[in-house]
Amino acid sequence: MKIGFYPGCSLKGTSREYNESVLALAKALDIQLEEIDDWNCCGATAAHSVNKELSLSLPARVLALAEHQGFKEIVVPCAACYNRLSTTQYELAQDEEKKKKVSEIIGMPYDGSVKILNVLQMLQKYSLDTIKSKIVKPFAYKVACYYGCLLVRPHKVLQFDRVEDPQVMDSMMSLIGATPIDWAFKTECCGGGFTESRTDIVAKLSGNVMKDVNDRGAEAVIVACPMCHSNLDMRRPEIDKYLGEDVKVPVLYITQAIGLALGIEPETLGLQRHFVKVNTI
Amino acid sequence: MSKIGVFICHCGENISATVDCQKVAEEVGKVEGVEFATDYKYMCSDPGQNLIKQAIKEHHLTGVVVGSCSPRMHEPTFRKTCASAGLNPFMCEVANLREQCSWVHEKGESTTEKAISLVKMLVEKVKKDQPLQSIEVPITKKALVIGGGIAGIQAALDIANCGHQVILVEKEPSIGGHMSQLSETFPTLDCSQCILTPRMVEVAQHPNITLYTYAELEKVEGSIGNFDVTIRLKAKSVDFSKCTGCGTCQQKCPQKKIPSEFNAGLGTRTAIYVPFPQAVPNKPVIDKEHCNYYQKGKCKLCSKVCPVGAIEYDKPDEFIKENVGAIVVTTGFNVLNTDFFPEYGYGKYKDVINGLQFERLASASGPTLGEIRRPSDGAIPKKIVFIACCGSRDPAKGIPYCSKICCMYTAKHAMLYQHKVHDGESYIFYMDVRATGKNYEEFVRRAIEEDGVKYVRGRVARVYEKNGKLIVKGADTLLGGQPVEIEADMVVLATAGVSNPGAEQLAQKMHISYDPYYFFSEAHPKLRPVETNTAGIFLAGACQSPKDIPDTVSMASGAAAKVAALFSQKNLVREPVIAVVNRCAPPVFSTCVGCFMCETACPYHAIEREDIKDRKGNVIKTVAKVNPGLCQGCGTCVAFCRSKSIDIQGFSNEEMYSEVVSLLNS
Amino acid sequence: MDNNNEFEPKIVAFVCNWCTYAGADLTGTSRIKYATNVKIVRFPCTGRIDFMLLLKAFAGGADGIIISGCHPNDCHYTSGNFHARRRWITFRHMLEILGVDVRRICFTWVSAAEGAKWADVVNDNVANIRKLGPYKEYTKVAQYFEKEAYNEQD
Amino acid sequence: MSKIEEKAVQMLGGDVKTVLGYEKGSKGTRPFFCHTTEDAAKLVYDENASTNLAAYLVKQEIKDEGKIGVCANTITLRAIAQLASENQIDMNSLALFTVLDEGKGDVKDFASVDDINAYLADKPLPDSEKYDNLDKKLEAMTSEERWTFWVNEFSRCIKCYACRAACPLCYCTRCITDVNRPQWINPWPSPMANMEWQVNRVMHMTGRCIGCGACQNACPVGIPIGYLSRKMLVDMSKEFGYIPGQAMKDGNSLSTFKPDDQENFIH
Amino acid sequence: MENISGSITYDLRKQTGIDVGRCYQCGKCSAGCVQAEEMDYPPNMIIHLLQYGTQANLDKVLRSKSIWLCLNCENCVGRCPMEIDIPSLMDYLRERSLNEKKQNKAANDIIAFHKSFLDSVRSTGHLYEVGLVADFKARTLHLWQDVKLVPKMLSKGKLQFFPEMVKDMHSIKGIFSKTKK
Repeated sequence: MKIGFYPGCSLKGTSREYNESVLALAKALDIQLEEIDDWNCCGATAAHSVNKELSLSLPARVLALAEHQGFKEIVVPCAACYNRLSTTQYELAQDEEKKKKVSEIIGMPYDGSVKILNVLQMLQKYSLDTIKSKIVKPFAYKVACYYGCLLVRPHKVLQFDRVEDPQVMDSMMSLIGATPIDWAFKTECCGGGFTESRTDIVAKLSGNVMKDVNDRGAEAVIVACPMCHSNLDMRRPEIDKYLGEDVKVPVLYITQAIGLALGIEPETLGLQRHFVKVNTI
Repeated sequence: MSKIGVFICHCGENISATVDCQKVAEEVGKVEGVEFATDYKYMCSDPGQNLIKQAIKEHHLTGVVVGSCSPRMHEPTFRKTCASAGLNPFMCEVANLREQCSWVHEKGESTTEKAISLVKMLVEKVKKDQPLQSIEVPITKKALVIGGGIAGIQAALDIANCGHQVILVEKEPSIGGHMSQLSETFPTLDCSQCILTPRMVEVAQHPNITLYTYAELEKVEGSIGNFDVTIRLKAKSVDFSKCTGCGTCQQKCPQKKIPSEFNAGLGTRTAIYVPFPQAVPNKPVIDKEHCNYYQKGKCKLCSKVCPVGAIEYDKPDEFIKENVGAIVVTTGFNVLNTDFFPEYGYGKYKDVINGLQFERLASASGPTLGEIRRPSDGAIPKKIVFIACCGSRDPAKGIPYCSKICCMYTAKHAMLYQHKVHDGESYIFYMDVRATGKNYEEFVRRAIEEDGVKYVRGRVARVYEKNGKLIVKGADTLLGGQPVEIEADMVVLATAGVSNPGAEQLAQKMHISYDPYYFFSEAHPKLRPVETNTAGIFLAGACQSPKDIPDTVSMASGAAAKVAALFSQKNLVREPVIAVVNRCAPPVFSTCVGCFMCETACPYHAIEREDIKDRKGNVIKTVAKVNPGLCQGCGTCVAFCRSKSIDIQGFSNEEMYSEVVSLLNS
Repeated sequence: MDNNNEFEPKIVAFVCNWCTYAGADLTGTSRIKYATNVKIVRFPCTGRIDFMLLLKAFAGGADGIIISGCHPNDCHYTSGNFHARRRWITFRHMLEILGVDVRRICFTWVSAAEGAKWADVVNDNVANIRKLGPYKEYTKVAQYFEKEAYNEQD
Repeated sequence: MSKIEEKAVQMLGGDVKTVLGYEKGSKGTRPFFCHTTEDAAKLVYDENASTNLAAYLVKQEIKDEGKIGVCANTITLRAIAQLASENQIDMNSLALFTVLDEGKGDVKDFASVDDINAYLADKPLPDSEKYDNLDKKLEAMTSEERWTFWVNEFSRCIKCYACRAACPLCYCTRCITDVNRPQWINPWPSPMANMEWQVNRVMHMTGRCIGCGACQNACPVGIPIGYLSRKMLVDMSKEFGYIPGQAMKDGNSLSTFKPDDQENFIH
Repeated sequence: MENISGSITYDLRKQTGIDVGRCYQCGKCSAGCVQAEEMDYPPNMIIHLLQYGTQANLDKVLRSKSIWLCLNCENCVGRCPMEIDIPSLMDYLRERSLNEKKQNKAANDIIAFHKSFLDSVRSTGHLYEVGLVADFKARTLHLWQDVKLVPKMLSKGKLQFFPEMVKDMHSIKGIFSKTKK
């Protein structure tokens, strides 16, 4: 059964290594992902910050496309996109009026039947057992699983894991031989969309996250969100400046970590694209 | 020809604000058979009642309809009024113009219209009303008290001291309840056990009190004055008649690591155990879940060491039946389990504890003998944070109501801490301080002014552990919601008071109503606080809502007084709302054809068989007969009887029929 | 709500004294507003409600009927509501066979604590019956010949 | 000497004064009260013995005759079982028997309601097919169509109460139609009053009706009232899980309940 | 007055379904808010200001930095005992603040970024990062910000120079024009 794939803009740009690793992993676990044809941007923070209707319509178009292209499920690796799409689906399900209006705006019927999965849900659903059997090189590191905001909140919309102290990523990491640490900033915000506009805030918030990671002696941070990644990785100089110390801990996408455990080449997983060097040996 | 008087009450403005009372009186006045109709500001007031009495006398009224508040409120009042004016009280009906009309509708035509038809409906009913005589039932002057906490103890003692027999049932191995777990009590800081244990002993020794510990209510039948209750005596595995309470068995029991309920999980106990040293009765029971013998089939150490051979393993639960006239429910409350708050890390961090656990730490009889030491490493916490309203006032994760006791016990906790750890620092995160009892506010002020407890106005968002400290992230709304971060050694959660598990089933066993949170409901929030809607069953203590010791004790004495008042009557006078099988002249005698299907329909086995005999004593026919003592007046048989041979007084076929017809014709 | 050109249905509610009647009182004490169309007839228990009274209500021109009592297991008389439930299962089927519009009879449980639920039950019903319109089919038959006969009588 | 005659003679020799059975008449088999051993020879039992004898057994004058022997057909057995469970017949005052395979087989005695139920267990209700067509027709109709159908049917009713008279289980001392305080059902015939009467009759029958169809056969204007009782009998026995046409011990489907009765229609 | 249509709190509820009257000021939102320190009014005070229902206080809110500093991390609503959806409230306030031209000066960069972002989506259907950054710099004149970053991003192949267009741009344009305020 083929599953729809919505990469979203970041995965086509700054976070293409996430895209690469997701596809590589899907291939290795033979999950058929097929990109939704002619998808558009979900509008992200910008849209819902300034224009409610727009913030519902952009994702609605994507979901409508998925429906027409006959997908029952779609996988959305980017936590921000995942959140926006889910929220849209939820809000339109609550309100028939809005639903009508929006499908009129996007100029195609929208029904809201597609099931939206984030990467963790995809792995949980299709390959928990296969992963175990395919491990060639256990990912034997002390890791801090960082969920951020958009993956788990708001719970009433996403219904994914527990809001406080979530566990899905942790259990997956232990599955591939890693030791997830118990730490305090699992779900604290990294500064999200402020990376350009308020780099100072991002430095501070991401700084606090990295400090706890460092203090507790984690060897890697595992994420499932391009925004978290670019803030913790690309903004490391600013972070170090804010903390007044050099934090060397690398930041990996969960797909990369699992990929490595399955023996996929680091290059295929796009590890070379990281700003903070990742030693896999 | 009926002469009916109609009296419309304004209830101050409660009714007249949305209903045109005068118009109602005028309109109903036109109805045939209505002799007199008027409206008045307060019908239930003295002049109001006199108005009714006068009208009855002057106009020789045969029936009365009062349009006022709900009949559940004042029907008895107005029926008494009629009776005192010589009218049969059951010729008086009350139309519900307040709760079910003026309070639920906006001012307007349709509201007044509805009021008129409601009154007309009851006018039609009164036309069909029959004068009835109240029923007298004998009372069993023995009371059952369920729950041996301070409420149960107080109620039992008060009733027993009035000279009545009392049966006290407690599900735990000892009486004492939550109060026996408390350290010192606000606002006087006297030691809980010092004031409680004498009462416990008094109960055990009182000639009028039969105490069943380790026992539960199984079944309740019958009604006020004559309840038949079945009590399950859980097998204690120890023969109390032999046991001397020497305690050898407990010393020898190999199962020593069982978390002690009495110490709220902070201490341990054995499988054969007395919950605490001052327990009443001070004799052990075997906890089957943890006993090696019951679980693995071997051990029997206790029976080997018992000097008097009191251990009896394979004795089953016993059931005893008792007949009682009244029941007092005092089953108490529980504390919310804190898994509701992962952000506070309860269960994850050893040093995050709940209020009850702190009581044990602060108690001289507790696991630390009264020293405040944190569970993780036994160190004395130098900085301690108390979080109020943990679960209370939180519809999202906990319960919406205020648990009432937390403000006070948290202040007490902080105070005790400061008394015991002089160089310690204590913070209380609170939203409001509700200290409304006598000397309560003074108590809280003392904690702040004399003991230097720091109150921070705001809720804590989360607690996490770092480098052996508990980082408490809160806010101070008095500083404009600025974040506050405290590195604490220990955190105490003032967890909400909630109803006991199993409260719902218990309520259903007794057919008493309960609120959405499974606290038992009083009959009237203001005027009947210790009664339930089921006559003869009374409430006391925290099973009705969380309350502190003074409130609990006064409520218990109140319930006891109610029981004593009930027992002081020779007979019980009951409303004659009961079913009756018709009788008529020979040769029919009764239209009942004696199919006795009503027997199976009756929840109270109130249907009996009566042989109708001729002079020679030969049975002519056998027909149904209702036992007025047993019938509770539900009317199920009436709706069921095919030939309409059974009817129910007060809700007769004719009455209900004419109500419906009138509603639709008006 | 007071829309004059709108059809105002007549709805009779048969409720038990201990749960729903008390619940409806609670609606009042909580000052929750609802439509005036519903009028309550008080019974000791749902077990008391005779199916003939429902027919009489329709015949008398009721457009809808609400039947409400204690939730299962909460009956003040232990099992009155269970007997009632049987009666309604049977009676409802009878009416379906005859083609009586059972959508016009609302069966529900409202406890003494559910003041808000009672308000919802009433408002939903009024809205519902409004959609269905007046129950002409029944009253037409009821009035045919009955009226004349009444007159002959008196 | 036929088995049935033997049986009758033997009974009349004992404490039985009368044997109620069937005899050959000018127009087929008809009920027959046999008082003497001589008459016993007239007793017959075959597939034409269709009359429901139970109707006689509830009559006081018959009861007064003391113990009575009854040669019962299936429908009579059903009626007797139901009446006995409703305290209308005392099984001890009956010597109840039937002749197996429509008179060709052996004589079988019945001492209790249980005996009867056991015997009836594998006996289907009589002539169900008779109702199938109407059932299909009505099932296919909309609610409104059914309403019009029945209103028209009932408008033909002349309130003769033949249905009541024919029913072996309509034995009330005072029928609800005769109750006038309140006047539940208007005495004069009119579509509504007629319908109300039938609703009552059928409701009163649920859990009791034995499906003999006597009501149907009795109706002079041919309103399919038998369908109503039968339909309710079948559907409700499914709903509440009892065997149609068999007597329930302790109460009937309306005077009993199960805590888990379906309540999908209650909100 | 909460129920009088036209009143500020009433409109709030009508627009967002949020009833600020439910808040009893426990402060848990602010306690958990990572931005509270940066904000001129922490979340609980925003709600409290709105509880007054006065135009003056509404303006304070619409002109505040806070509404722009909110990151919609959803921590507040996740922990709020009354489940008051502060993030959606913030969305609404931001939109309203823009429409009424009351946005706080200090928020210019943030708003500029949002605008550039949406422009990019309007013109390509996707977020075209290079374009976005360029456009953002142009708007804010932060010309030198991140210059060090660019070559590194190039070397890591993280920048894509030519925007990938949505084929059916017509529908995208439609969406923007129809939702235009």
